[in-house]
Amino acid sequence: METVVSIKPLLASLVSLVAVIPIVLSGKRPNLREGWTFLAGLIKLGLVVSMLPVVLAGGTVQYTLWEVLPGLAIAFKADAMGMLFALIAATLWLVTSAYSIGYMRGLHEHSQTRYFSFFAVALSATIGVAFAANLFTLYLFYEMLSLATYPLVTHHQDGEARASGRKYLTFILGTSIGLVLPAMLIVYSLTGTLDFTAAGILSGTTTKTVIVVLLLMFVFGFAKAGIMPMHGWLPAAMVAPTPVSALLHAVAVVKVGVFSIFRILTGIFGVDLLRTLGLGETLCVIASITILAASLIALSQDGLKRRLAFSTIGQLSYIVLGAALLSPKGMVGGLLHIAMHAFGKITLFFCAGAIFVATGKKNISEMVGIGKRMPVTMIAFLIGSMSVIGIPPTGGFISKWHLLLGTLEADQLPMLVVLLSSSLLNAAYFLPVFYRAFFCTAEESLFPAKIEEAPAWCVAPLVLTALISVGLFFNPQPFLRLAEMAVQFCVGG
Amino acid sequence: MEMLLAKYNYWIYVTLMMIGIYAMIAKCNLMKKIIGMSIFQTAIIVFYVSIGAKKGATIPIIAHGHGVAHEAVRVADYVNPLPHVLMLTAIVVGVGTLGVALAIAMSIHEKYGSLEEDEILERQE
Amino acid sequence: MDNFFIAGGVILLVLMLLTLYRAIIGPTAIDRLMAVNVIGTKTTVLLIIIGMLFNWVEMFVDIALAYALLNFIVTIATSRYFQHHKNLCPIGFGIRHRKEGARK
Amino acid sequence: MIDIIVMILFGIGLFSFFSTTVGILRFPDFYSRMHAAGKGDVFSSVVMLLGLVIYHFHHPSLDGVLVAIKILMISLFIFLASPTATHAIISAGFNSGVVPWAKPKPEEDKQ
Amino acid sequence: MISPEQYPVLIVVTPLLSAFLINILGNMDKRFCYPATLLALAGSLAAAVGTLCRVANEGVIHYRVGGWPPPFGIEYVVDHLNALVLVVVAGVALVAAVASKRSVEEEFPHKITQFYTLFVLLTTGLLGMTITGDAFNLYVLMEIAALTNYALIAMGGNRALMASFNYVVVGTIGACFYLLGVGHLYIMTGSLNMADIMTILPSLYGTNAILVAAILMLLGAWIKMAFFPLHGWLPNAYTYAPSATSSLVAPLMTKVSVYIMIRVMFSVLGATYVFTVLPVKELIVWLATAAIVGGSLFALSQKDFKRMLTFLIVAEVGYMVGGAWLATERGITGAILHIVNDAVMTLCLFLFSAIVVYKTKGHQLSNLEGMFKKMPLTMTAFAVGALSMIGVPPTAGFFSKWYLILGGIDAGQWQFVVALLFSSLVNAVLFFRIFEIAYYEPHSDHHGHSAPVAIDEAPMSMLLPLAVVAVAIIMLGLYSGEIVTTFIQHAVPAGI
Amino acid sequence: MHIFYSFLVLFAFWMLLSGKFDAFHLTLGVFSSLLVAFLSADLLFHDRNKSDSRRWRELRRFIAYLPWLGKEIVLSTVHVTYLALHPRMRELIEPQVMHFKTRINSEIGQVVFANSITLTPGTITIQEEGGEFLVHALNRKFADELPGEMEERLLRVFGDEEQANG
Amino acid sequence: MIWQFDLLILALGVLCALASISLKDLLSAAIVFGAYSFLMCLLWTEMGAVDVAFTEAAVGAGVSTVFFLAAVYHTNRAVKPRRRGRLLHKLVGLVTAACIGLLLLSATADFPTWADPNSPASVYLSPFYITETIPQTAVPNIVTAVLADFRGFDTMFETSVIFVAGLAVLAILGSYGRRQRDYEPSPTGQDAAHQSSIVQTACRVFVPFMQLFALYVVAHGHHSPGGGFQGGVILGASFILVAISYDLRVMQRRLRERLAMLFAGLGVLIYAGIGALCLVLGANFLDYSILHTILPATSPIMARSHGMLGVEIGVAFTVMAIMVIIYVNVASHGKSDRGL
Repeated sequence: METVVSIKPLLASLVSLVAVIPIVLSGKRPNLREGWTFLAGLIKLGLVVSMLPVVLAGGTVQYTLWEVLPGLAIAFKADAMGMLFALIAATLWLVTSAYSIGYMRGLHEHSQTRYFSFFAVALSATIGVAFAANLFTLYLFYEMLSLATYPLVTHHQDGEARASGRKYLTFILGTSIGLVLPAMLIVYSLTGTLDFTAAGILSGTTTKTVIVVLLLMFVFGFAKAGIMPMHGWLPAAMVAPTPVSALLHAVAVVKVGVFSIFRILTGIFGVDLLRTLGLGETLCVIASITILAASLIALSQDGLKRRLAFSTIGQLSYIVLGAALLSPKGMVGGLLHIAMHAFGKITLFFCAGAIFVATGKKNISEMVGIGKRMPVTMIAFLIGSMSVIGIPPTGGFISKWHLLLGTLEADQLPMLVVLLSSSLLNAAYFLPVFYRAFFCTAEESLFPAKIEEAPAWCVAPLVLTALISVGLFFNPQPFLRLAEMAVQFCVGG
Repeated sequence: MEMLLAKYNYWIYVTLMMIGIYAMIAKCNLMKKIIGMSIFQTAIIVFYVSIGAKKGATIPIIAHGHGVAHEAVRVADYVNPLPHVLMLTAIVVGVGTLGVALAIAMSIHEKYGSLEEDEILERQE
Repeated sequence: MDNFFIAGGVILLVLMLLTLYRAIIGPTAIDRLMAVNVIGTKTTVLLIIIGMLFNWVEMFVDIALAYALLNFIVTIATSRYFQHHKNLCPIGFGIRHRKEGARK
Repeated sequence: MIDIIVMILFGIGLFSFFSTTVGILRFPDFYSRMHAAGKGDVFSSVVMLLGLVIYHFHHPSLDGVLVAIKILMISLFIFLASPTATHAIISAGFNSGVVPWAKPKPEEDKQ
Repeated sequence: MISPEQYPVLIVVTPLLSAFLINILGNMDKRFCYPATLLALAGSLAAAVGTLCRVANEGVIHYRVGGWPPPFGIEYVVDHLNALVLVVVAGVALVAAVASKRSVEEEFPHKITQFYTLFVLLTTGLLGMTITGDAFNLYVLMEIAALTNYALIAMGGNRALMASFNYVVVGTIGACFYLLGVGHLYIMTGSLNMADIMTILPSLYGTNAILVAAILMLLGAWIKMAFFPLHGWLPNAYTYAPSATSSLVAPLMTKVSVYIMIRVMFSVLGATYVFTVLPVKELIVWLATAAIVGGSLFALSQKDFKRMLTFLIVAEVGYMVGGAWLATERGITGAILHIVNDAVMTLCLFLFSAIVVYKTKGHQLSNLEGMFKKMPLTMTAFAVGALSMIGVPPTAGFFSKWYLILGGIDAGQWQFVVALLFSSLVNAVLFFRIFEIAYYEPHSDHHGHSAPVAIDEAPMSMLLPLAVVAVAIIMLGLYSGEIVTTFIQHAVPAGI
Repeated sequence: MHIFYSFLVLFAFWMLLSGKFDAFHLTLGVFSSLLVAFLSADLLFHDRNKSDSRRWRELRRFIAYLPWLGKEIVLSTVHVTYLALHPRMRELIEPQVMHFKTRINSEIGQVVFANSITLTPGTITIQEEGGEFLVHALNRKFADELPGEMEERLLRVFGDEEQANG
Repeated sequence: MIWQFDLLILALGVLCALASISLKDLLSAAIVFGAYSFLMCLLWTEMGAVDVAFTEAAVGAGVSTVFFLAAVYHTNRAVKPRRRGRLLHKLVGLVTAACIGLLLLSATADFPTWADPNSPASVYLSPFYITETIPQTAVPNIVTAVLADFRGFDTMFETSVIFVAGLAVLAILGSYGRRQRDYEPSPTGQDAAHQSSIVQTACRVFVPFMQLFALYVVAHGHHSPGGGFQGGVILGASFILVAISYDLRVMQRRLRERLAMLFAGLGVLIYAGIGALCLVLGANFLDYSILHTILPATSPIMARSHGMLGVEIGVAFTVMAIMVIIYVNVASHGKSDRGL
């Protein structure tokens, strides 16, 4: 275990924040502006990747920026878990940026400069969360992300956007201020520190009741993870432009939520503590309720994006469930699912966006026969769905496999049942979309049988992510390696 | 009786202060409030000056060349000058506040044509 | 002799109390003004008496003089009031109208 | 000797002030009260101040003389200022229309 | 030349002397006023910073005015607590003065001289209140600050007049209560020097008179700071005050009063007396809780932007008073830190409201419509202030709240903790409502380009201070640790 | 010239007030008197055309007039006392307002006259406008006495030579 | 202290206070309040606080009453009889007053007996002032010495308070600084109402003496009661007397408002400037003893005495000017034309 002190984690986070300045300044010249975005994205990815060897070798990259108060520092640490997440985020930002260009220009959206700026800020915050070395830093970037995504969610600035923006903030800020902050303060006043450590910091400091309360506060407090009943913002936030939804649902926001929960469970509570107190089961129950309920609701949604949203809610709880199993395999599965779901879901959202750009349709019932018109998009959609359902040969299979193994390892057979039935449900709400798109008679089809895809800037990214999803099945490295290392580190290998 | 003589000054200052506070709170007329305010301030001055009083002492001006020149000054002969100094300040502050309060009251009257608090509030709506 | 002065002062004060009765019951503002003016003049005397009792009149004469001056100013200022506002009994509240209080 | 003179002067002053007070309280109208206030006031004050001046000559000295002169100055001021003030007050009353009291006679009912 | 020994007195004397010069110069040509004011306040700030550095290096500084030894003459004591507050007061005043130029010229062009003279004198009063070590001197300065304040508020005309009048009445009661309290201490101890009183007092702890003195002084301070049940005068006064006034008065007046309360608690009565002998600790924390909740709820119900901010001040006062009375080290640290942070935050918000008034001639919430489009930079700076009020890291507001909540947890005063969180939530609702209003301009269409809105930023003299304040909020947040370890931890009385 | 006279008068007044005859205080006195003389000489000597000898004569005669006035004051006090303490006071008085025109021309003379009327028994000056006097008297007797002896005496003080002798 | 007087005066004072807050006629209330102030002045003299009494006579009783009258003149004189709904106010007022009263009364039990020579206040700080005044400052009037030297800093701010008050009145009421500074010509060309020549003449003669008396009070503050404040107020009152007996315009010919404001600023500037001079010469702020280096032929002790005189002159300037300014603005409602 070597520890490298380097400013890289900070830079990786800052680079997109700094990029905001040239983006704003070049607001009048779109090409230059997007150029900056790409440049920043590349630098960011480069920085993240440059740390990969150290992390893969079992080391960490650490950097303490500033000790704000005694025992309360803004500190960064790139370890396996953070690396895993950062890698996903950095990669997907590039892809999403490319997609955004196609989508935004395709629809002639207003205020694109603002859009790209806040996008960059959001990414900065995401990487910050990934590399946070303590709860305080995590919280800081978590809040930053909440605020940066608000203008994105309400991009359209109409009444609907207003209502959902309000809902978004109510959930996100309300829970983070009302639950996470006090929980964090209580932890701090109990232990005097907020650093993430392998064994957790809470063991032996307080009673079970307090631990349970804290746990619940954290799990529900990180509302970005969408654990029911804190999921209400997610479907509402679907009013945002699709790249934003993609970002929210696949990359940044929700993943930050589950990642934070992961961090808390391993770094603050510690697996051993949770295990001794038997809190894993409680969490499992909470997660499984969300999984099933969300899947069922998703079945009944007609809006494509809404259906995807409920799907996300369910999938997120897979990750939480993985963590809650407290078994190595399960946790690996959970972490892997962050990656796999990200690539799968982003493909799906890109597809939804591409459909909207090309046809202006939002509802599934209006998409009969669309496959004939946009075959590339819809095939990518199929791949994405397969990944989310967990059908080989897609990455989703790998993570679900680990999760299933985890339930066995933890002797949680009911969870096995939950996982399997939920997969069935997933299939039940995704495959009909595909079916309608392709398998219909010419009369039923609502679209002329002429191939007319969305702009190339839209299609290329979704093809890419779909391909990555497939590729991850065959070679899940480095994510698998990172996940295993992270779990090994926390479970006390 | 002993008690009465020993402390009556303090009691009376309390009485004056109560009158002042009552006027400031209960009176509707702004001028009355100002008068109450002045009474209140005077009550405090009574209090302080009473602190400075000393039995058998004369005013705090040293009898310079008044028969007892340059002898050792006997402390017991002179009342405590410090409260007097403080109260000079308080009086001046009082008149300052009075001036400002009157000016504001006059502006209010010019604006709303009344000095009665409730009427002014009505007319503000 | 001090006792005599104290007694004199006390009598003066009691008489001032009586005068104050006029100042309080009025009935008109100028009646009060008159009474207050009388009280003021007597206070000047009382100040000198207090000086006598402190056995050090020099220090009190200035105050008495200033007092007399300012009492005069207040009286003149009040009388000035009536050269513009020629009403003794402003409308809106009841003064017990005596014969002499009646308005022209 | 001086004490006795002072006492007498003081007594006169107090008595006239007493009658002034009684006058202020008893006289029927504003104008007549003004008579009491204006005249008795000056006289009683000046007399008492004179008494105090004389008392000061117990120990004649330069300081004592100066103080006596100052007290005289005060009485002079009262002597000049009081009638002026009386005049100011009564003219204020007249301006604002105080009607002089008249003996309640049957033929003067027109008021 | 003048040695660093003399810095403490220069902090106060520089603006004092300048005030009269400004008045004289202004009578000749009113264009002199503004630069002269800035110069004076900058001088004061420089002296304050110099003093702060000396305090950091050498510890507490005593300065004898007139050269007389302490209990007899007046003494200036600059310790770790007030060195900090001094810099804040001087700094905030300078920034507010810079920003005042346009709104003064607009709101009362004929009274520029008077305004700036009063402005500088108000600053002098506040600085003097902070620096003095003499209980009575504090009263005199309190009155200077109060009188200037009345006048500055009343200059707003119309409804400001009645507000100002109420303030005069209430403010006088407050100041007189303080004076009476000092009188009670004086009659029992015979001294007026704070440090001196504190050494004499322990032998008198049991007496009723000291109890009454404590109650009176605290009541006085509470009235001045608009602590919850006594806050009635504040909202109107600050709402209808001219904007240049409110951006000076709102950040400083309540904070300095809180400082005075802390000074009275720890440097006159003594922490032991306040926390162990007086049986009111819990009660006051409950009142503070009520202040926070009440202030927040009232703020929520306002349609007037500036009025909403004033109710937030009421809530913030609850933070500080509650924190100081938690009687835990971290609570007091939080209260002191919040004095600093809140001054800067409030300044930010009121500077923004000054800009709003200047640009739109009103301070209703509806005046803010479309602001993000029209003045993006201004809104960004305002957003920083708003986030700080909500308590989002790394802005300053988060850290003081952090300490306050920790203090509440340490003291086991959970209701206070809950109230703080509640008020954070309410602030979030409030400010995001404002953001919403400012963000959704009424005429935006669904897609495509809306009519381009000409960017119409505030004039530089208003925007620059606002930006500086916004940066300061973040810097204060980042440097909170430094502030706490260098200054505040020395200011918290030992043995709590 | 007026300033100089004012200065002299004021400086004398200062010495009486001060009672300190060291150089420091006298210097202060000189400065103060000069200042006030400069500020307010026109108030003290209003009528600039009056000759110095006339001023002097008026002052002399005015002082000679004072004892008589003193006697009148005593009388008036006695009278008021008598009235105030008389049990049936209301029957004794018969207030009335009367007016007359005086022959005194000088302003200061009229003022002294008015104040003298106020101080003497039973009469008070209500208004005085360019020699027109409005006087309140307690009863007819006093009203009838005016202007009477007092005017004669004051004419001797303030009147022109021929008036005084005539 | 003479307790017989004390008791009676206090009783009178309470009566006056009660009367002045309950009278329905504001003019009468102001008059009675003036009497109250005069009685308070008497009370303080009787307790030995001559300087306080002097100030109260000048400021509290004299000038403030005039301010009150002027304010009443420009506003409504009658207090409206209350229709309804004031009961609650009265109740709140009574309860608050009673609570505060009880609180304060409960404290009096612990106080040392009134006028006890051994009370803490009398034995702790004051002996220093009493014994050290002459050796350190050569000023017999201890109050002046404490006021202008030992606690000179307080006094500087006190002067500033006065300055602030004047400025505040100007800022609230005044039209000062506006372009239309010319006096409004009154319709008839001359005031319809003016004081009778009797009053005018009497005042005319009094004014110079009054001014000299004021200067005397300032100059002799070291030896007898009085000083800058008292002298300044009387000086100001003399101008007010001109305004009352003649006209505001006549007064303004002598002392323009602009000039008065200059004086006011100058006065405090003199005070603070002397303090700053000490600072520049190397001593602490307001440490007059250092002034002996620039004053010819004086010892540090005499330098203190002279420093105090300088300071008192500054105070007098300010107080005089501000009293005039407040009067002008209050009496003419900021128009500075005709006035009361």
